[in-house]
Amino acid sequence: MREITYAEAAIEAIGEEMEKDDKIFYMGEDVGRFGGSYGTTKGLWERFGDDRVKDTPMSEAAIVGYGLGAAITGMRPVVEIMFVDLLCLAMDQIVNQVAKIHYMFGGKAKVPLVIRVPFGGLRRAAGQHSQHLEAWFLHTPGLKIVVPSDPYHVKGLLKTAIRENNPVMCLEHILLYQIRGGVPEGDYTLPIGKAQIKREGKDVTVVSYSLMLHRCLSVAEKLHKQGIEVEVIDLGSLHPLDMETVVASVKKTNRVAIVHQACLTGGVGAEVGIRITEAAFDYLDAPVKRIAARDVPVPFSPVLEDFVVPTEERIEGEIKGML
Amino acid sequence: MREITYAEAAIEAIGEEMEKDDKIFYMGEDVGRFGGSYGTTKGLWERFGDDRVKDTPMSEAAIVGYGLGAAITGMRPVVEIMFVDLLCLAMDQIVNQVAKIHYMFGGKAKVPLVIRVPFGGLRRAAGQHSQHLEAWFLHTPGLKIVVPSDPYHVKGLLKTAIRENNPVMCLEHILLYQIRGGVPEGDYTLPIGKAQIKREGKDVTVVSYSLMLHRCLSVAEKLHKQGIEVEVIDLGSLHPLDMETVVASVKKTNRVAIVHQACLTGGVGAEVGIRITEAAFDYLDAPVKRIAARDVPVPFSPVLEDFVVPTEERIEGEIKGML
Amino acid sequence: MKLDKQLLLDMYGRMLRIRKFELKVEELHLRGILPGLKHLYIGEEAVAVGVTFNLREDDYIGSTHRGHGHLIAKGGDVKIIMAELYGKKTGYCKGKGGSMHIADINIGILGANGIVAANIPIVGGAALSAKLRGTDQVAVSFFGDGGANEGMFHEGVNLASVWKLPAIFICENNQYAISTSQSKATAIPNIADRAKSYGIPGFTVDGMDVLAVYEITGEAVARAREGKGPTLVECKTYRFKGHYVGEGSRELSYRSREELKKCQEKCPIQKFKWTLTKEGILTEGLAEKINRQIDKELEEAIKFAEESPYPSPEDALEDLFFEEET
Amino acid sequence: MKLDKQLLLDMYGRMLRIRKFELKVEELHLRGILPGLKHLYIGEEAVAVGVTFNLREDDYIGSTHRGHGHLIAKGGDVKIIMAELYGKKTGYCKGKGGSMHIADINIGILGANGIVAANIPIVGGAALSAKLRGTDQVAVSFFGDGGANEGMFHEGVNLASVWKLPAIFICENNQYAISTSQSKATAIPNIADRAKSYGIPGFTVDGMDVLAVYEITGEAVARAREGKGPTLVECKTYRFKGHYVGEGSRELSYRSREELKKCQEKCPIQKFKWTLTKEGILTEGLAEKINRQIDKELEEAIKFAEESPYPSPEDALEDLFFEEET
Ligand SMILES: Cc1ncc(C[n+]2csc(CCOP(=O)(O)OP(=O)(O)O)c2C)c(N)n1
Ligand SMILES: Cc1ncc(C[n+]2csc(CCOP(=O)(O)OP(=O)(O)O)c2C)c(N)n1
Ligand SMILES: [Mg+2]
Ligand SMILES: [Mg+2]
Repeated sequence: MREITYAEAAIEAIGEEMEKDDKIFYMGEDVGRFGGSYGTTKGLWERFGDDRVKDTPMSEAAIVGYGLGAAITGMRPVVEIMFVDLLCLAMDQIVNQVAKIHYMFGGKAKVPLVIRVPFGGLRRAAGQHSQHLEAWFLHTPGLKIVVPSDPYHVKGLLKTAIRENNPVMCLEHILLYQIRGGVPEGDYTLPIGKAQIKREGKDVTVVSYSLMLHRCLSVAEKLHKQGIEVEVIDLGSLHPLDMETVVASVKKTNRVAIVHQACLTGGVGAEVGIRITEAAFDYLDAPVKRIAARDVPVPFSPVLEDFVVPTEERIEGEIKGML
Repeated sequence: MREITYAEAAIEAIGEEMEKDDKIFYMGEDVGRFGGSYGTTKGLWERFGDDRVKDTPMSEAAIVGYGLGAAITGMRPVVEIMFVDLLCLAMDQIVNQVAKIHYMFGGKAKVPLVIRVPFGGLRRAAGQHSQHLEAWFLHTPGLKIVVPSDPYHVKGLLKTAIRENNPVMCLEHILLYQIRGGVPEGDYTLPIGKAQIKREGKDVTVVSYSLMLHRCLSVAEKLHKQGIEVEVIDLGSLHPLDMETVVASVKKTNRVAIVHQACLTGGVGAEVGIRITEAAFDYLDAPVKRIAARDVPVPFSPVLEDFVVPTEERIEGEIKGML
Repeated sequence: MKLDKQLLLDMYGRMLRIRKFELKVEELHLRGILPGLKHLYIGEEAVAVGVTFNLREDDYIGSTHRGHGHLIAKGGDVKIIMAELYGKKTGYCKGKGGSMHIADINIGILGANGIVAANIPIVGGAALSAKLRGTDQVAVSFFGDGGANEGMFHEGVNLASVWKLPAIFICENNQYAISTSQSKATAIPNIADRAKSYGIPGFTVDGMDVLAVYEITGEAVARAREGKGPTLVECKTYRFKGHYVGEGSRELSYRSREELKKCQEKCPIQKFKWTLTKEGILTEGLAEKINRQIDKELEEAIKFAEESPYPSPEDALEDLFFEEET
Repeated sequence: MKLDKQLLLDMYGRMLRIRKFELKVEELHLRGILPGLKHLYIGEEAVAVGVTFNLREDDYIGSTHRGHGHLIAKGGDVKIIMAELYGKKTGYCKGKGGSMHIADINIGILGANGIVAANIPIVGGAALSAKLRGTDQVAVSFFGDGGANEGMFHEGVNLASVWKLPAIFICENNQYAISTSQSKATAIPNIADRAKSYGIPGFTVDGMDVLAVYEITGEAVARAREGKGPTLVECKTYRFKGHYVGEGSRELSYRSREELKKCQEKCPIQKFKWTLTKEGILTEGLAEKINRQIDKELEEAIKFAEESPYPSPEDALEDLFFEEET
């Protein structure tokens, strides 16, 4: 299979869908000719022009609100918020409107809206450009959330998201955009709400997603050389959460760690962890382990940020400590 | 001790602090002569006038941002957002600014700011006026959060919050404003971050806060008559979380339920639950039980809302099911 | 009068229907029959009617917390609205939304909205959608003087102006946001002046005069349909009742009985009735007939609502996501 | 020239210090020495200097993602700024903030800010604080043409106008928000016209002319100190470099080499130098002396930053909350 980057795969998904369905359009800040601040839309404007790839003013609440208004009146917008921290400026539209309208209207409005959001720390971008806020949306009924971890994944999940008649938030780690991987040409989709076992193992289950998944895989490889077999699961979606896959693995390994880049307290790890405890209490040989960023804003200096975000060393040490 | 309402106790706390420190002022929508949409500030304008009790335009981001600007330049503002769902409009100021500035500036700014927020469902106010968003702020390093459950509690905690040199969010359930309870006249404070055992028991621990605490207490009383002794803990603060008190209780009872009005997934119950599991794994005779609102936006019709929010019957049934 | 007589009578009837509906809602609420929060449109009827009578069924409106008037004006069915207010399964939202979330996308009602100013970008998006789909539909956003100070007003109107969208922004300036008078919340007398920030036309009109509202918004709608972009229209109006049903005497903390009385004397329905009577379009007999017709409709609406079933508790778990019918 | 010669020379020196600082930052970034994101102020120096030379040390400014120029203009210490950019413990934020969060409350710098327009309400709050404390301090907010389309601009300026606060809102209109030209983001040519939405004075000034900026903001500051409320000043300027260091040729997707070249010819520092030279205030010798002086300062700053220690990893856990010293 040919290899392309994560960014290319995402753009390919959007481009293919836009070719097929002229109700789809894209809008956000600097997504047009500039191609997106992180190259999220490179080439789309050239193919689809101003009408379908729209640069907006700096107005995050309006971007989401306009997307919503277009979605309930027959269009299928994909809107981009430049990075996740800026969702703070659009929370009313996302949480009070987008997520709730279908329900509050008694099922009478369809909301085929994709909210695409680059995110992620480790870029030395400090407290306001490095957050991982996915747990907030897990706690917001009415939104689906995907967190694709590789090029194949992002193409398939974005296509599904674009075809969904429900709001889907797609969180893409900025440090993944340049990774390469095999991606089929043409059409395929991946289901939202399905976790993947990325590596099998019998000693301990490690659940992760997005960038941290890659750290987990690399740790698993190291541990394998030390005779420890780690089963690594990529959640892929945060809503719905595929607990079935996770719980089945835990029932096999009896030990589980959850690894994420968001800070510990109130993070996705708490929810996944407690659900494991609920579903597999008698199978657990040790408490569920959470490995997450420390509970501070993300600091700027590399020395500090590397201490805050889980490193491979930390992940490795913590997993060994569980055995 | 004389009995006053929760609203009166809160106003008394603010009034007493304002008398003592002229750096304190209050601002929000309709908090002046009108006395607050939910009566949160009744009488303060008459005592302190326009300069210190300020009606703002409808501009939630500005209310918080102005509070922050005043706080770092020598004042001690208390700002009110009319109800919690409206925090969605001020999330950037709260999360990206208020919570982070002390840290991002390397400790060089003091942020003595109280954000006071009425909240809570069961008022038949539907999806946009009934949310319980506290879990988001638990996941936001840099904020302290209190959730006082009775008149004594709110007076003592608000006073501490106002004297703090850090941002404190005070979440007050609207359905508690009219409950009465004993409150000392004059000065006293209660510590932020300290849970209280509201009722002792040996069979099962129930952890709750705010309005749901009252439902738990009433269920505990019913169960007592059936020979089941429930230990009821009021968290009181969500940051810091007093896990010591909770864990000590769980080690005694070996069973624990967490009850809240926020929806289940990603709620405070997940964090408290997983921390209990981490700290008292070997003491637990059953998985931590979460009793929470169902994972939908809050519906309007009383029949529906009462199904979504934990009722005493549901709480009672769930607790019995654990024994 | 250049306007068609039947149109004028329909306008009158629509205003009266709103008024009488709201009075019923007030009564039912105070009698403890309707749960939840209600914000009445009484006094402001000329705005909703003057605006929406320029619209087609396939045009869009976005409404507010004070939405009943807009919904009825745009053609919402009082029976189904009433059933929703009762929390019944037959209501517009199957009892899930209540007063602040009633919507009927089929006739272009994009919903009442409990968050002030939130409909502005949503309506902008509907206008964008119309433009992208190549229709000549227009989209109208209603919001208050208070709403005009929210950030979403600024972002929403600006974007519509930049993209020259077929949107009309109707500021219902009833002079108060709950207790806060406009003069305490903005340093300018006319909110229509904010149009200058976006390079679009802005007009201030007497919102107690349905014909004035009809005329000026008619021009705005025409401009929008012709692709000439958005307009901001400020309608000076007044709410005759408290901010919400049950506010009671608290309103005296921000407005005097005298002020209230003086403004109530400018009742838009009375005023329009006089005009129509003077012009010989409305007779006492006809007025009485319209009146009775509305009473009957409302009686039926209440009966429908009362006889309708409540949703069953488990219905709460439905409608979280749209499920493909297969 | 009515202005004091030394003041003029100081202004010139300050502008040059900003320019040379930024060139160093660019170089150090491109050499891989400085981590993180940087947005350079090159081309816009006349704005920060023209504005802040009207301010006292105890006045406040709120800055942006493009903050180095504001910080240096307000008296920030280049050594400590540079140390912060290196991520060192001796930096303004002990390495916790980096380029977008540098603050020095002691000299009224309320912080650079990574969220566009977020400083507007914060600065408004500082102005409110000054008023409540009864001082005659003023507070200045810097933001871009892009920032003027954010909801926080609207809310922040409106509130200052209603309360007549001693705030000055400086829109640095460099014609682009990243790649989006002002004409694609607003339908009006002059952002200063938005002052009309708030009933405050609004002025558009040549932001490449430090004396023009100085004069007009001087009047705004005087009005603010006298309790006459806020002013909106739009400075038309241009950024000579990409949006961020490392943008490279991507800028050609939104502006042409010709446009860039034409604008760079209007260099505010060159222009001011000519004026001062023509007036006999600046000689070649003096200019060279100032130049050398700045080079020396910057060399020292880099040396200081390089020799400073990194924070230790565990320092990351400090400063989450202010702890009372006991
Ligand atoms: C964003 C937001 N802020 C505050 C509220 C609470 N609230 C509901 S209605 C209202 C006043 C609205 O005033 P205006 O926009 O003038 O409309 P009116 O009620 O006068 O029709 C307020 C403050 C809200 N619902 N939404
Ligand atoms: C609220 C917000 N939206 C988007 C961004 C991403 N971003 C950073 S700078 C910038 C452009 C800012 O333009 P302008 O306000 O004109 O300032 P300039 O960069 O031209 O100085 C954008 C879009 C941000 N930091 N904050
Ligand atoms: Mg109003
Ligand atoms: Mg700019």
